[in-house]
Amino acid sequence: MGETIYKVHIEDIYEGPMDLLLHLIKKYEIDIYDIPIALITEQYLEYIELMKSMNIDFAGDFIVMASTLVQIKSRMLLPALEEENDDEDPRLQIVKPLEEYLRMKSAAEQLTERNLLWEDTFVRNPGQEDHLINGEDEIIKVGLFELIDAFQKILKNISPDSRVDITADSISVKDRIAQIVDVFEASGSITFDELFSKDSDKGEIVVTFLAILEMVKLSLVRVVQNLRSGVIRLFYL
Amino acid sequence: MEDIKNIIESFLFVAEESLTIDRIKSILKQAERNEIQNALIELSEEYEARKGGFLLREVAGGYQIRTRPEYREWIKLLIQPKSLRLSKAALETLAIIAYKQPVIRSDIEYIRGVDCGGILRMLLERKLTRVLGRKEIPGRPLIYATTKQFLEIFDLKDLKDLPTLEEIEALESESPENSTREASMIETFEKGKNT
Amino acid sequence: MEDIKNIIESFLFVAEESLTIDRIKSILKQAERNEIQNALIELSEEYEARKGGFLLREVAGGYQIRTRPEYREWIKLLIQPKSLRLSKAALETLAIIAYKQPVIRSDIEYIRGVDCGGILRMLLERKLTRVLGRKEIPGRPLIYATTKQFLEIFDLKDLKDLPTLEEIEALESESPENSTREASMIETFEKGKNT
Repeated sequence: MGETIYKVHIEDIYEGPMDLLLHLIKKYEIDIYDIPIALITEQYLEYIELMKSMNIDFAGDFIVMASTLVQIKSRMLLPALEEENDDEDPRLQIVKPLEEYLRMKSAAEQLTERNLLWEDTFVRNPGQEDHLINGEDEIIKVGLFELIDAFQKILKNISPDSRVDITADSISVKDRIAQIVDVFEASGSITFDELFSKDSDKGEIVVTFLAILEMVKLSLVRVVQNLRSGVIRLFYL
Repeated sequence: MEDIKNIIESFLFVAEESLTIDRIKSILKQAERNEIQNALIELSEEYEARKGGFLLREVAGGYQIRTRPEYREWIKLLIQPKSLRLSKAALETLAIIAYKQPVIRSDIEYIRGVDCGGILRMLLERKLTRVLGRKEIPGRPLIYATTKQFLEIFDLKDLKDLPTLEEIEALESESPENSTREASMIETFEKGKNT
Repeated sequence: MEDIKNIIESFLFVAEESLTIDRIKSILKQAERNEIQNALIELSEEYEARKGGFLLREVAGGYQIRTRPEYREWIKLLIQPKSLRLSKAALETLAIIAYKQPVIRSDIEYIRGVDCGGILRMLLERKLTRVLGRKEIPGRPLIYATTKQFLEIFDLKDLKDLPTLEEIEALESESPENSTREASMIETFEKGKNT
């Protein structure tokens, strides 16, 4: 077997030496105010060794903590050497920070249990800056010229060469209006192009167009254009 | 002013931040502070009574209308919120700054036992913390504190509103989902040790 | 769904734009269209009954919570500078676009009698107007129209809702406090008519 290719970062497992210490304390159900320092130190060092052997990368902070533990352990073994610190338990050096760390951890947890803004609760966001314009279904009222433009396009499509003969009205404008109203009554609205689809010759196209103009004038229809698709649609009022 | 409650309500609807009584008073000059206060209390009670989609919260020294937490899942379907998503490490660091402020980096790192440079930068960028200045000690380190946005996001009236720190006696009180994670870690290590 | 009204209210509260029934239905899939409609009607009636600081408006094809217009002077004091401070020239230009759309720059400038390049750009940036395309005439000028945001800001259901010139004239004689905004609109329209 070759060298292991995995390099695990200790941060993926423990936040830091304090977390490892807490883990050990929990595991052995230790009272943090009466830490069996020899056991904890031994266990801590064992984990460090294990991490090394498993090729887990860890920060120097872990080593610092290890030496602190070793130091405390040795001071526990030689109690009377330091006159001034006579009555102070050397373990306080680790207990105090542990206490503090635990307090902060539980504070952090309590913070996340609150109703977090943008997570649990929301406020109005009246800011217009990041207001996306959303014009998909925007429609506008279409004026006479747009209608004529649209009409010209239709004429172009249908007969490229011959001229429009205005006089040819085999069907009267009035009749055509009646027919269109029938279509409206069935469907409510119709696109401009659809209105012309059935017309075969230019004469009929012109009549249809005049009929539409007349209907607009009489306010029988509302002509709108979808700004996105450009489609002109007529609504029967 | 008879409309005061309605005017304040309309303010609460358009304001981008929580509104302080002082801010309201600066506009409704004729109103007394306690009139404003009463109107806010009345509004809050009304929202409680009708139990609609929103409520009035006292946050970051002011008042803000917020949606009821029970509709969070629905609202998230409507809008893509700028999510908080803070790692456990970032939250711990933030908690230390919140409780210990004004605080310098070495104090934070002493408590957490690890380097916090990256996290501190991220918290600043997200405007959860700010730099108050430099401490006049060797190295002149930056002094950190939390922001108004921190209060807003964590639904806090002010810094005094931070949950009181619990006295630590038993470790079992840690949340269960952490223990499951740690439990599996232990297993991993136990396995590792036995081989 | 018993909470539907509250959920919709929370939606209306957080939404940045007006909400259509379709949009609501796309999230509350189990709800019937008419259930949603009824909830909206109920909310609207509730807001009317309590006569608070806000109301429900049908705007730009959807629904939106809006502050009551009677408080707008107060609200202006609250939000002051950054809001929609349009110059008289900009308002005139906007009015021309609104009534004459789709319209090209030379038509606008013909009516106003001055160059409008800067104002047109500003209106585009503020998303009050948009470019529909180019007119197929020599020079292929841009065609301008108003946006959905324009409708929302001026509280119009759709373009049909724009006051007719006659209505504006009537307004002029009636309400003096409206004058500042509308007066310049009227001037604009008078000019437009006379050309």
